[in-house]
Parts: sequence; C-alpha cells; structure tokens
Amino acid sequence: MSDTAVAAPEKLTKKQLSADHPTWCPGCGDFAVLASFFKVLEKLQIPQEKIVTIAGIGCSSRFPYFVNSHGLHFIHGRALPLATGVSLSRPDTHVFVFGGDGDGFSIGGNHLEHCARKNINLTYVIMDNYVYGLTKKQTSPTSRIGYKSKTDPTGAIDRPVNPMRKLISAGATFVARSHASQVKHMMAMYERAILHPGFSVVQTLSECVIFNPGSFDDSIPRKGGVFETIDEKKWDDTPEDAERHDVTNDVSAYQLAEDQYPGKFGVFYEEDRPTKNVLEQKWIDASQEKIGDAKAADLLRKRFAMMK
Amino acid sequence: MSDTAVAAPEKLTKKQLSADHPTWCPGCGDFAVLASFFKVLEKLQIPQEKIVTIAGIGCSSRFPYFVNSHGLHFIHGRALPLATGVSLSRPDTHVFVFGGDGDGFSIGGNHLEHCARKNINLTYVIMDNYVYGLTKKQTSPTSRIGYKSKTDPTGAIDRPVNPMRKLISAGATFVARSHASQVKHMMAMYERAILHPGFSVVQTLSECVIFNPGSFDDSIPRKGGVFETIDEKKWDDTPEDAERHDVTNDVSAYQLAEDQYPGKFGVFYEEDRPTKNVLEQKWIDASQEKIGDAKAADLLRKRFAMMK
Amino acid sequence: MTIAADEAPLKDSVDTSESSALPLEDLQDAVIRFAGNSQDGIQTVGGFLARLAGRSAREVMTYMTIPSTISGGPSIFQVHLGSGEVLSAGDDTDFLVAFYQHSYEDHLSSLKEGGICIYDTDFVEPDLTDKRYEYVGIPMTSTTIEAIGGSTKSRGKNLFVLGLITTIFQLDRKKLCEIIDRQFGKKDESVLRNAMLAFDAGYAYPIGDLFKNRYNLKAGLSEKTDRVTTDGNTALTYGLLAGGVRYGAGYPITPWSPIMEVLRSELPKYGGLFLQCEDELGAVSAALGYSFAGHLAVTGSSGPGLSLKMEALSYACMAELPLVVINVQRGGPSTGLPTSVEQSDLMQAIYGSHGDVPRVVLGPQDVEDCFHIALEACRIAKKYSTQVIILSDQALSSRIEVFEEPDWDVVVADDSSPDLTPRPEEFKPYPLDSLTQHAPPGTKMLGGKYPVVTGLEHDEWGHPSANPELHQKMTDRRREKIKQLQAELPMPEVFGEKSGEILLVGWGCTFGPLREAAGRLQDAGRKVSHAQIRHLHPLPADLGSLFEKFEHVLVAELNDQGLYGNGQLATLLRSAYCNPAIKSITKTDGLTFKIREIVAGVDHHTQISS
Amino acid sequence: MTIAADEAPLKDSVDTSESSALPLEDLQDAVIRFAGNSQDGIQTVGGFLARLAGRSAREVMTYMTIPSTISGGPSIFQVHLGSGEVLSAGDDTDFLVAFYQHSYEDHLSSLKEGGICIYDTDFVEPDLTDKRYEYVGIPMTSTTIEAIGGSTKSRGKNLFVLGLITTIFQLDRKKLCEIIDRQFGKKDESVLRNAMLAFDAGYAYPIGDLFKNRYNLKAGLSEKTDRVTTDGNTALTYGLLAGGVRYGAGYPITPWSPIMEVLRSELPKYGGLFLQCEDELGAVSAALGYSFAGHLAVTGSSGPGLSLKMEALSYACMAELPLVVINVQRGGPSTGLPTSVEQSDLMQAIYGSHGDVPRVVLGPQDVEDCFHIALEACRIAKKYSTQVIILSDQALSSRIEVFEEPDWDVVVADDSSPDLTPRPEEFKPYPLDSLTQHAPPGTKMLGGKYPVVTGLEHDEWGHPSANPELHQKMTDRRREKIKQLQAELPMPEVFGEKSGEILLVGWGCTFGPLREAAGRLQDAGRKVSHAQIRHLHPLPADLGSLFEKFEHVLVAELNDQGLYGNGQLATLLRSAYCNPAIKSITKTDGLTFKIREIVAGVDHHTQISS
Ligand SMILES: Cc1ncc(C[n+]2csc(CCOP(=O)(O)OP(=O)(O)O)c2C)c(N)n1
Ligand SMILES: Cc1ncc(C[n+]2csc(CCOP(=O)(O)OP(=O)(O)O)c2C)c(N)n1
Ligand code: SF4
Ligand code: SF4
Ligand SMILES: [Mg+2]
Ligand SMILES: [Mg+2]
Repeated sequence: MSDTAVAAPEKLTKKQLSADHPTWCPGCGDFAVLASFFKVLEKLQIPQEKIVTIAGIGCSSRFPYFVNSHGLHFIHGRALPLATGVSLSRPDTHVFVFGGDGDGFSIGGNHLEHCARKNINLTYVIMDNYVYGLTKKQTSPTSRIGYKSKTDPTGAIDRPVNPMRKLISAGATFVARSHASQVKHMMAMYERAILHPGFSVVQTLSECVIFNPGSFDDSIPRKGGVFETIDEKKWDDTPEDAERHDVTNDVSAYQLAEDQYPGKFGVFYEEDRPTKNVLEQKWIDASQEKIGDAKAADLLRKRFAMMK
Repeated sequence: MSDTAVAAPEKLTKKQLSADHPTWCPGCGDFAVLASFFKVLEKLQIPQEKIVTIAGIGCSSRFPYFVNSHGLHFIHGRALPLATGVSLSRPDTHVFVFGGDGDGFSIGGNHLEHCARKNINLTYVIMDNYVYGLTKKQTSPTSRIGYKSKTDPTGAIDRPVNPMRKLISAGATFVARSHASQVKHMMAMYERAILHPGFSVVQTLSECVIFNPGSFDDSIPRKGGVFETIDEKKWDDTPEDAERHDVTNDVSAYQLAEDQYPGKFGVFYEEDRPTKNVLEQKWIDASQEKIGDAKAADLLRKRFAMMK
Repeated sequence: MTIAADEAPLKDSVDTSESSALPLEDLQDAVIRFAGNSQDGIQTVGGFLARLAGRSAREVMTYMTIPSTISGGPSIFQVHLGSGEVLSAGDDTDFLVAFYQHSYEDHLSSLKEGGICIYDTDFVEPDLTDKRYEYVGIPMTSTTIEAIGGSTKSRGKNLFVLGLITTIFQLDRKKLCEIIDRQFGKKDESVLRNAMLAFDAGYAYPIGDLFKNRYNLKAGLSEKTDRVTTDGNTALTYGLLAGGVRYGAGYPITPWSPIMEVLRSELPKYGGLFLQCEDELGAVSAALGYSFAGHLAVTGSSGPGLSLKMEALSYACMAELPLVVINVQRGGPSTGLPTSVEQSDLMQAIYGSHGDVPRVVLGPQDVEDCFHIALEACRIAKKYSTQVIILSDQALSSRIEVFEEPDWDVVVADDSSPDLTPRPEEFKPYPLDSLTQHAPPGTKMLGGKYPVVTGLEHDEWGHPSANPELHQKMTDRRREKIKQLQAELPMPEVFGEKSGEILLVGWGCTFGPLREAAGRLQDAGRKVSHAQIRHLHPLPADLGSLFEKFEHVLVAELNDQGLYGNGQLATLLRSAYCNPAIKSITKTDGLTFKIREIVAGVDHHTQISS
Repeated sequence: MTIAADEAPLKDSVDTSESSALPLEDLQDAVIRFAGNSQDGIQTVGGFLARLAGRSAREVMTYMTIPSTISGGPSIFQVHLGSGEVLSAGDDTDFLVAFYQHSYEDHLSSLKEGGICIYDTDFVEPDLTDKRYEYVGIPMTSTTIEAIGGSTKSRGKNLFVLGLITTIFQLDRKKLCEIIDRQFGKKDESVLRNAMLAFDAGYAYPIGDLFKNRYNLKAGLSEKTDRVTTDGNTALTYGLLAGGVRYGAGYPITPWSPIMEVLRSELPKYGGLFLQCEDELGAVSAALGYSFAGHLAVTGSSGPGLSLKMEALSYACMAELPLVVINVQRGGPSTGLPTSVEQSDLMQAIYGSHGDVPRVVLGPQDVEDCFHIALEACRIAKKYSTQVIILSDQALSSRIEVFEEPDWDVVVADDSSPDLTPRPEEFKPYPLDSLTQHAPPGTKMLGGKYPVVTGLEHDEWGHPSANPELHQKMTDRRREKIKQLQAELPMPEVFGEKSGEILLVGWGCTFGPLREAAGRLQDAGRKVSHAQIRHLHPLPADLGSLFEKFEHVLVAELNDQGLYGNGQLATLLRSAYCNPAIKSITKTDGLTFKIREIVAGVDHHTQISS
C-alpha cells in the first residue's frame, strides 16, 4: 500500500481506533498484532474513514471487529479477492487484510498466489499460529510435522507450506516475517508494508496459547530461543555489506527462507513493480481520453448504431 | 509414480492404448503429447487395467477419451484432488493426470500446491499453451504480458505464473519441463516422471495453433528458436560437472527457472521424500497391528462398550 | 479499404436479367436453414440476413447449433424472416441449404413438405426419388473458387450463398453490401474484395432454370428501418451498462464468456473495469468487494460456475450487499451439454445457497428483454440492497433478433458513484423497519463508530449477535424486503382472454414457441391464453388469482419433470398456490420447444383430465 | 491410577446421615439446567449424568449452548432425566444450578413456578423476594477450593455440583464413580484425586437445612442397564463405519468437525483413511476419487462448506458415483449462527446443484437414528450408485441420548472392497433399463474397451454424446432410479390415529418436541397425530394419501416461512401433493421448538381455518 502520508485533520489515536474488546483468549498472540497495528496507524495518521480492514474466518479473522474503521468480515478463505475488488475500485482507501494460516494458505491459498502475481495494492497480515484455532485444533498447512492435533492424533505427517517461499515465488512485491512477541519489529514491518506500493505481506507468528502453546518458543529470547533478524544490505560499499541480504534479489530471498523453524525475521523481498491498480487505471485513462467527454448514453448510442 | 516395471502378460501396444480419434484441431500440440505418452506406456508395459487417466476441463483435459484405459473426465480444476483419492486408496493403480494451464494454475492452483507438499504418488502432465483453448482465447495464468486475448484486447498486463518456481517452492518432488515439438525429450521426461516415486510434474509447452499460434517458436530450432536443455550433474568429479545443474538442489532449481521465455527444458528438481501414500499406510499398518485380527463388528462393539 | 455500398465492386455487367424473369411469389415469412460445418461461416451469413431484416422493416429470429468438438464440426444456422411478428426460429423449414452430404442427410427431415433443398453439387448427392421435397443443385464450392481465384479454396462459399439468397428473395442488395462492408471493411483489403466477389457470384448465379419462382418477403408492420439486430448476450451486456454497472468480475465459461469479454473491453470507457479472476469463487468475492466499496457490480457464469458462487451469495444475502448475477444456463447436470439450451438452474438460483436466503430471480423472455431485464435487475439490486440473479440461457445468448433501440435518455441510470455522504450518529445499516444502503468505505461516520459488514447474524448496527429474537427479526427483515418488492411487481402480460380453458405458462427463451402455440390453438377455436413469467422469484403477487380463472394451467419448461412430475417453475407455482390445475410440460433434449410439442402437451393434459 | 468404584476414596466418615433424613419425593422426570461459563466443565457433569441414566434404566436427553467467542463465555447444559420416554430436553426446568450472577439472571425465567434455584453464594446474589421460586444457596466455589486445596482455584466446582446432585437425587454413587474414573483415570493421578475430592465434598454437603425433600427418580421401563449413551455426531460416525465406509475426505467446520476427527482416528483400524483437504472442493473431489476407485466414501461439512460442494455433487449425479454426504446444519445464511440449530439447508440439499440433479436426502430424527440413517445412506448409495445427503444439525450433533446397542451381527456391512471382477464384453455402465455399478480402475474389460467416467452427457457406454433423444433418456434414467428407490421406502410411523383433525409433520431433531406436543394435545382430547419424515427426498410414495386423511397437515420446521408462508419441507409437500391442508409452523431463533410453541402453532392454524 502506498500514498499514506495524508494527514487527517484531527489526530487519529488508539482510542479512536479501538472498537470492541477482542474476544480472543487471554494470552493469544493476536492481541499484540492488533496493538502494533494501532500504533502504526497512529504514526501514519491515515484518515480514519479511509481505513478498511477485511478478513475471512478464523480467530485471527475477527480482527475487523476490534478496529474502529470500515470493515468487512467475509467468508473463509476469500478475503483477498474481496479486498481486490475494494482496492481496484476505490483507490482512495487503504485496504488491509488480516487472517490466519488456514484462511490464507489452505482454503485461500490460490487467491493469495494470484493476488501476488497481479500485485494488487493492499497490505496483508497473516497471523500464523500453525493451527486452526477457531475450529479447535486441527492440523493447519503450517503445522509442523509431528504436531498432534485432532486430525492428526499421532502427529502431523504432511510437509508444511513454506510461506516465505510461496510468496516470493508467487510474485508478492513485499514479503516479510515478524513475531507477535516482538512489538517493535512488528511495527517496523507493518509500517514498511503499508508504505510499499503494491501487494505487501507480513507473516506474523502469533501463538495460539490454547491449542499450540509454546509453538514459537524457539524464536523467543526470553524463553531461551533466538530471534534472528535479517541483516539487510545497506549499499554502503563496506566489506560487511557483501554478507548482508539484498532484499531485491529473489533468489537469495528464496534461499534465506529455507529454514522456517524458527527461521529468520525481517524483510525477505521487496520489488518495485507496477501494481495492477496502476496498469488498469492506465487503460481506463487511455479509453476515456479516446472517447472525450462522451456520456454513458452517448457511448451506448454509438455502440447500438453499429448493430443496425 | 513408481512401481511400474510389472510386465503385463500380453504386450501392451499403442493400438490397444488408442481410443477415440482426438477431437483436437489439426496441428494442436496435444497430439504429440498423447503420442509420447503411448510410447512411454509401451516401453514401461504397465498393465492396461491399472492405468488411470484423469483430467479436469479444457481442450487438453479431453485426454482421457483418447487413451484406452480406465479414465475419468472431471470438473474444471479439481482433477488433482480426485486423483489423490484414487492414488491413496488404490495403490495398485497408476494414476496420471492431464490438463491445461487454466485448469492447473488458475482454478486448480491451490490443489496443485497442496498435492505437491503432500507428495501424492501420481504423475501430472500440464499441457501449457499459454491460453484458454476450449473457451476460445481468454488470457490464462501463463499468458505472456502483451498477449492479446478476448479478455485482454489491448494485451495482457498481469505477471504470469512461473510454473517451475511454483512447483519447486510448493514441494513437488519431481519437476520437469518439456515441449510438444520434442518427442524424444517428452518421452524421456514422462518416463522419469512415471518412475519417480511421488508427485511428479512435467509442464509441457503445447502450442494452441488456433488461439496462440507461434507462441513457442522461440524454443523451436526449426523455427529459428533455441531448445536449451538442462545439463544435469553427473557426479563424475570432472571440472565440467561443477557447472552442471544439481537436480537435488532446490535453490539452484529455483534460480534455473528464472527466465521462462523460452526457458530451459529438462529436469529442474528431483527429491526423494516419503509420499503421503507411504506415510498413511504406515499408520494404517500400525493401527491394524494393534487391533490384531479384530473385524469391523469387533471394533464397533469395543468402541460402544466405552459409551456405556 | 472502405467501400460505400454504392461503390461496391458489383460489375454492371452482372447479368441478373435471366433470373429476374421468374414469377414472383409473395411470402409472409420464410424459414431458411443453412447446414454445414462450423468453419464455413454460416453464422456470418445468418447474422447478415438478420441484420438486413432489422434494417428493412422485417422481423427475424435465428437459431444455431455449436459443435461440441474444439476443431469444429457440423453446425446449422436457421433464420426465420417474416413480415409479421416472428416469435420462434421455426419448427420446420421452408428452405434447406445443404453444404455437405451429412448436412443433407441430417437436416432433410426439417423441411416442410414441398420445401426446397438447395445443395452444393460439389459435395452432395441427394436422393431425388424422395418426392416430398424439391431439389436445386448448384456447384457452390467450385463456383466460389472460380469467382475468387483458386487460392482461398472454399472460403467464401458462405457469401456465395448469401448472394444466391439475395437474388432468390429479392433482398435489398445495397443494404447487404453496407453490412458486408462494415464487417470486412476493417480487415485486409483482399478480404473485402474476396467477400464481394463471392457474394456477386452468388447474386449473379443463373437460377432461372432451377427455381420455379422468386420470392418476395413482404415488408413488415414496423415502419422502422433503423432497428437494432443483436443477440441476447450482447443485449444483456449493454443493459448492464445502461443500468449503471461499472465493475464486474468473472471467469470464462461457455456461453457466459462473451458477456465478460464485452464488459472487459467496454467498462474502461465508462471509467470502470472488469476483472478476470482465477476462478468463480474469486470472481463473486471481488464483485462483492466492489459492492462493499459502494458500486453496482456484476458477476456471472453458467451452471457449473454458479454452483461455485453459492457460498458467497449466501454471504451477500446476510450482509445485504447489492449484486447482479448472470447465469447463462446450459444443459446439465455437471458439464452436461455445454452448447445446448436448458432451463434447469431455476431451483438452484432460488434455493442453491445454504440457509434461508431470499433473493431475486428474473428471466428475460427474448433478446430485447435481455436488455430490459438487465436494467431492471440493476434497479432492484440497488433499491433493495439485494442480489438479483438473471437466468438467461444458451439459446437466448446466441439468438439474433431485431428490436427497437431503447430511448437512452430514459433508460440510462444516473450517476453511479459510491454514496460517501457522511452518515449521522443515528445511522443504522440494518434497521428493522426500513430499507437502507450500507455505508461504504470512505464514508465519515459522524457518531465516531465505524461499521463492520458481516456474514454473522447481527443487530441493526451490523454488530454480531446470537440473540434468538434478533435472529428471528433479521430473518423477517430479509424476507419482508423481498416481499415489499413483490408488491410492486407488475403482472405478466396475458395473451388471450384473462380466463378460459387453458393458460400456457412459461419463462425465459420459450416465449416465442409458447405464444405461437397459443395463437395456433386459439385459431383452432380453443380458449387458450399465454403468460410468460419474467419475475420468477418473487412471483408477482396476484398470479395465484389469475391461475384460478383457468381450468388448466400448463407450465412448459426445458427441464425435467422431477420425482413428482413437475418441472421447476411448476414446482414453485404448485407450492405457492396449491392449485392442482397447475401441470407440467417438460423436456430435456437440449433443444427449444417446437410448437407441435407444446400443442401435444396441451392435448395430453386436457384429454387426461376431461 | 485406576480406581474401581468400590475402592473410590470416599471416606467412610463422610456424613450423609443428616441429608438422608429428608423426606423422599418420587419424581417421574426432572429437568436440571446448569448455567455457568463454558470453562466450568458443566458439559462434563451433564455428560456424566446422561451416561449414568444409560446405565440405570432411565431415559435422558440433553441440550447445551456453545459460546460464540473463542475465549469462552456463558454456556448452559440442560439434562432431562426421566423414567418414561424422554423426548425433549424440556421447555422449562425444575432445577436451575446457577454459577454466576449472569447465569442466575439469564436463566431464572427458565424455571417452572415452584422450581428450585440452586446458586453459588460465592458469586450470586439472588432476589429472594421473587416468590415464584425456591432458593438454595451453597458456597460452591469456596467449598470446592477448601476440599481440593487452594491451588487449583475453582476448578472442580463442576464435580462438587455433581456430588450435590447425586445426594439430592439419590443417584447411584458407585456407578458415577466408575464413570468419573473412566474419564479421568487415564490422566495424571492428581486429576482423578482432585475430581473425587470435589465430588465427595458435594456429595457430603449438608443439605438437610436447605432442601425440603430429597428426590427419587423412579427407575424406567427399560430393563436394560447397559445401554449406550452418546451424541448424534458420534452415533452418525459409527453408523458410517458399520455401513462400510472406509474412506473419507473433509475440511473442518463446526459442528461437522467431530465426525471427521473421529473418522480420521478410527479409519486406519478398518484399513481405510480419512484425508483432511485444503478446502471443501478438494474434499468432495477426493471423496469422488475414492468412489471412482470402487470404495464407499463419505464427505461432509456444515452449510457454508456444503455450498462449496455443489458443483462436484452435480458431477457425481451425472457420473452416477455413490457418495455419502453429511451436512450438520447450523444457523444461516452465511456464517450466520454457527453454534445454533436450524433446518434451513433442506432446499439446498435437494436443489442446490445446477441442472436436474436427482439425489437422496435423509434426516435422522434423534441420536439413535443418526446411527441407523447412516447405515441406510450407505446401503442406498451403493445400491443406486447415487449421492445420499444426510441432514443432521447442531442440536443432534451435540445432544446426548441413551439407546440400545445395535446388533452388530446384523448391521455391519459385508466386505466393502472394490469390485474388480472382469467385466464382460457387453458390459454397459449406464444401461437404460437397469441399475449398475461402474467398473473401477483395476478391472479388466474383456471386450478390450476401457471406460471413461464423465460429467458430459453420455450414452449407455459412458461415451459423451449430445444426441437430443439420448439426453432425454439419460435424464429419465437418473430420475427413474430414484423413483425406484422411492417405491421401496417405508411410510413414516404415525403416532396416534391414521386419520383425524391434525397431523403434525416434522423432520430431523424436532422429533421429540413434536411427539410430546402431539401427546399433550391428545391428552387434551384433540385428534392429533404425528409423523416425522426421515426420507426427505424422495418422499415415501404414499405420503399424499396419508395427508388426505387429515383436516390439517401442519409442518413444523426450524426454518423460515419464505415468501409464500411455507417452510422448506412444507414447500416440497405442497408442491408434490397440492394439498392446501398443508400449512407451516416455522421459526428461526436458533433454538429448538418448545412444546408450547408447537401447541400455539396448532391453535393458530386450526382457529384460522375453523
Ligand atoms: C467454507 C468454510 N469452511 C470451513 C469453515 C470453518 N473454519 C472457520 S475458521 C477455520 C480455520 C481457522 O484457522 P486459521 O485460518 O488458521 O485461523 P485461526 O483461528 O487459527 O486464527 C475453519 C476451518 C468455514 N467457516 N467456512
Ligand atoms: C467451474 C467451471 N468454470 C469454467 C469452465 C469453463 N472452462 C472450461 S475449460 C476452461 C479453461 C481451459 O483452459 P486450459 O485449462 O488452459 O485448457 P486448454 O483448453 O487450453 O487446453 C474453462 C475456463 C468450466 N467448465 N467449469
Ligand atoms: S483459540 Fe488460540 S488463536 Fe484462537 S483466540 Fe484462543 S489463543 Fe488465540
Ligand atoms: S483450440 Fe487450441 S488447444 Fe484447443 S484443440 Fe485447438 S489447437 Fe488445441
Ligand atoms: Mg491458525
Ligand atoms: Mg491452456
């Protein structure tokens, strides 16, 4: 998403942005995602009526109820195509999609891919808890092998999706990874995602304390894990810089995503490619230029003359 | 697919394997795919009644009618999950799926991805003509930018899917690319795919002479193009070998797939990973071992005793 | 190269004197069937004839079949030209033009006794001993090749035949040349030249020895000579544009694709756009995204694709988002008969989504009506924030008819941009007592509280709630607003008396055959009336009392009689009115009704019960 | 740690003497509602009581609500225990156990006049001036904490209450201990110990001063004390296993998920497997893959997921592949009320797919019937190579009932492996004149020609064809085989006379309330009968003549009255029989019928028309 720096007349505060108290379980990682989102919105001061939060179905997908903005709580797995409709037809709004790993990678996996290659201008936060939360503990496409769920009582056996790799290969133009236990990191990622013009995605590990407790301990320093962030190239010609990650290089981004447990955190990939929004608008502009100031009735009249 | 060397008592011939004369347009690339498939079957001598050809909807998806084997012509985009059901429940059969780029990458894109990560034991040939043939020339997910179709009268603008990258990142265990104008190459690819235990895919460029003529000329030597094959590592410790492609390395496979027009041909990736078929069977075996020779009635009786 | 008709390269030397010497027979109407292969361009010729009718105060209806193989195959195009009202493409034909032996063999039986079979002597050997018909053999292929010059092979045969027809029927050559010019003038220069060469070869062909007469199709009642000639898909598409649709999303499928293709090309001119999606689930979702964003949007498909949209349509009902949905029906179940006509998706249109989902279903009765139904669908969707499904079908989609140009100043919808006026503090998106539109993104909420549109049951403010009474009340709300629409629906026009022995009832593309059948039965002295139902759900409020005035209410539909002997509309009508006079005439052979099939159905039911 | 009941750590010193001194009142039945939060484990207690009933010749029916928030929230569990037939969970309650102030406030009105409200004095302050009820305050929380030791906080309160109920109702303490032991015995040793400590604290609680009576629930009619106690989802699941289902595929959704979870765990023991798919479209496709492969397979979901399966189900009809499909209905439209009961997917089950798609729809009427309907579905799917949709619902899915164990030697299906016997040369998969099964992969075709199963219309050999007559004949074939099934269906059991003033008709989970209502009206001297329809599509052949013998046929359903005043089953019945005596009693408040609502509906319709 882009074009966000327009300041609202009155200052937008967290208080204004808060709607219902979240119905998530105490301790759920999703609370921190919400809090970080509020903080970034406060910082960017997007006019309140221009914020649109859209979600499918899942614990995480209840997000729109907790944000006091225009919102839509859709059906399972289809939030992205719906958001595509909003983004393409209402360039004046800022479109955000929130959802879970099941919603995004299972039933919604194909929409994600096509949204990415078309580079639809919106920001998508996947709150990944490696489990189906709302339906109470079935294996999700990101569940680790061996994870015991109601649908894998002896442990999951299917190789999980690698979200970063999926997104990079699909053509998403901003691909990042963050962690609900790291508020500052989340904020930085969300801010960059929002400021990115195009399809920006931040996979955010968000612990389901009920059905998958401790799942991300490996990446939480205070639980003995390692939170390994990506060291991005600074283009400062120093020898250290040679070792750093070039976020514009999709092959190294792909390589960097190899190990996903606990994996690395930060921006994997960022590309400057025209959005579908811009490309379609170009066509609209060209068409309208051609017709001059013909009204709908004129266009129809002209077309029907051809059918005589 | 694996376990194919079982010879049938009478020799299987192309004649036996031919069913209806294909309804494809004269010159359609799909004819050559069919012919190559017949030749490979002749070579491998899979018992005729064990061959299962499955397809969705599209010109290419009419394939099953042209093969005299058990077949199923399903609905658009869902051939892979249907074939999954056959593969998992009938390990004695050899499951082949054929279809087009629209069927596989558009409406069926998500099933492809999940079939790949689960490593379902079957062979999938995508007859890619960069267009929707059956519905008469709409943009497909592999149509090149600028391609003029009925849905992109001024030329396609969306970045196309990169099939090799999609498949590699999704976790397919055999990923290859071939060309309907290169019968020997096709045969080699199909044979290796069939012999591979697990989910094997061969994207096969197959020209739609009606709606996308000349689309693959860049890769046809007699039309002035270049048919660039992948030089696979031979592990012979020669200096030349260092330059060759290691098909077991997913990152170099990914890199190799960067340029898709005309792109390279051959095996991009091959991995030895247990199939879901094997993993599920292990669980079945373990469960059955535990229950001894209890019959269904015994199992039910025992379970109901727990509900008293 | 653009050739005005009067500059057309028709050599003055073309000798039509010989054939013009034939006696003239006046015809009220004529049914001509061209039978060949899909590659022969017979659709083009049929289309030209239809367009000519539109320009020359005659009526027309066409009918075509599409081969099921990709590489093409046998195909027909039938044109019914008439000076009076032309309601169907004709059960039987007066003239058969047979290009190949298989065309001759498969279609000879479509000729009326005494009908004329015109065949290509280069390919057809007819059985001249069958004295029911007359035969005229013409070396169409070789004459065409000769006329154009060998290189283009048999291409152009269609225009040769058009020329032939022009001379046989005394058609307006000048107007036809204009039409040909418009079609081919934009292409390579040689294309138009060859077309005209072939046309002229046919026009000049010496028919004097072959035919007994030439024919004069009398001019029609309509004074207008500038009417529109087009097919149902096109009419529907422009109806949507006139109705204010600016955004759409879809996925290709026959016979829906042409609608999305034209929208994709046209919408940018109107400042909107059409999105080709990865599948139908994505398409209906994107379309709902436009609706949520404040636009009037369309999605559509044919049977299999509609099935895929059912979940999202259930959402649209709960969220009360406006949407126009097109289903161009084809033969089912499943992939079925993708290029044949059938009306078997009516129940799905009404009941296909899970839950109690009141929505609106409309069925256009002819090509012109495709335009007007689309307009009406737009109006209803907006006013009632509801989903309107338009059930067109394969026959309507490709059939060509002539009709008067709409009055654009009347029909074109006003400004269709989202309503972003700030909403007052007391604004409720789902008030229990009135219709409203939701507040789209970008709208300032003056009370400071922003709304979430949801598929969960909710209160008047759109807030999720599982309160039992509320669910009951909101279910009532969703039903009652559709009943409110019902109250304003007009009754269907009744052809014939408003009471009597038999009321023939139909919907959709069967309008013509039903009306013709009613006319024929009336002529035979029976008290038969006909009503075509365009508002299928809800039904117009007084329909039940109309039905009570007839001994038999016979509902003719192109779908199956089901487990209880009733077609789909008949099932609905019987359940709504519990009137045992309502009986079914159904069939599913992929073809439209013939007049005689309807008459037989009427006889069957009236004999059984009398 | 496994404690046999007689070794249970109930100290001999527990003093129950005081309370046992209370006078005993005999009860025929009792309705007890536990109202607390979902985290309090009241479901567990309810389940224990239900299981005890199964073991002690008593009848039981339960009812629970599920909070809609993930983190839990207010929830109730109601147990109706009786010595006679128990048909519903009870309109009103005799005893209310209120854990919190909100529980007390929200549920007090469920008590009958004179009913007893037992409340936790640690959390609830009742309004003792409301003299309609009696009040018994007990410090449940603090007593539990005291009994277990502070650390576990209020956990265990549920077992304290169970102990209390055991002493109040003179329940069989030994059997209850066995049941508790089975539940907790497998866990950590301390879990069982704490459970028993809490239970005993309740059991020993001095109730002498608080209650006027103790109660004696009389033993029931059934001699059996080894009956099965379980819920509808479980019964259905094992019915499928008994019926021969060995393969399944699905995607999670409430309240269908438990069925797939149990199948996933159980099927490997039977040599089969259950596949969790990426979505419902994949699931129905995989299930059809099993069918094609020669197995009997199942897929299922709840409303939204069923909508997604409609396209593939249309295919299954065309291809004639057998499949059992479960829909555990919930409140709609869309996500609706996912944890409430509704019967609004009936029309979709019958008509939700595009095209004319005859298929079978069954509705189980109680928990036991879930088992038997599943068996029947398996039999029908196989015999007719058809798709059978079982419409269960949220209420049946979680309701606990007691029933007799099936006779396994009778009900368990024979070998269910694919039929790979070589097919003779003349084999036709779709003969026009008889039922057949297709030849699955692996079958040798002795004629040398191998078949392709297709969704295109086809001839008797399965070969695609667009021939008009053939499409008609194959449509007939698909319809007639379902009519053949219809001819063999039994009539529904009629409770009461087979003719009279009123026939109450229902389907699915409303069986109990309808039968109770009929009984109550009969007691009041009215000629009321009741029939619950289990075969919803096709309907049993003679249903129409049964209906003709009643003045009023009142169809009670948990769905909306629609645009014409008829619920979904009523719509079907009216259209099939055109009998205006058929009228609707409907509601959509997410709750099951209360007896008095049905009685009111009966009064309404019979007053209107008499
Ligand atoms: C069509 C459909 N299928 C299934 C469901 C049930 N369902 C709701 S949420 C969900 C998955 C939730 O998992 P995830 O997306 O990871 O979100 P989380 O709850 O873990 O945040 C499922 C399967 C549904 N509502 N609709
Ligand atoms: C649900 C559904 N949507 C759409 C269609 C229409 N349709 C049939 S084939 C096809 C795409 C064909 O393209 P592709 O898969 O590339 O095959 P090709 O014809 O090019 O070989 C489409 C859109 C359908 N049959 N079913
Ligand atoms: S169930 Fe898990 S994901 Fe859902 S709200 Fe609770 S902790 Fe969060
Ligand atoms: S339309 Fe294209 S893809 Fe289809 S059969 Fe013809 S050449 Fe092949
Ligand atoms: Mg999740
Ligand atoms: Mg293609």
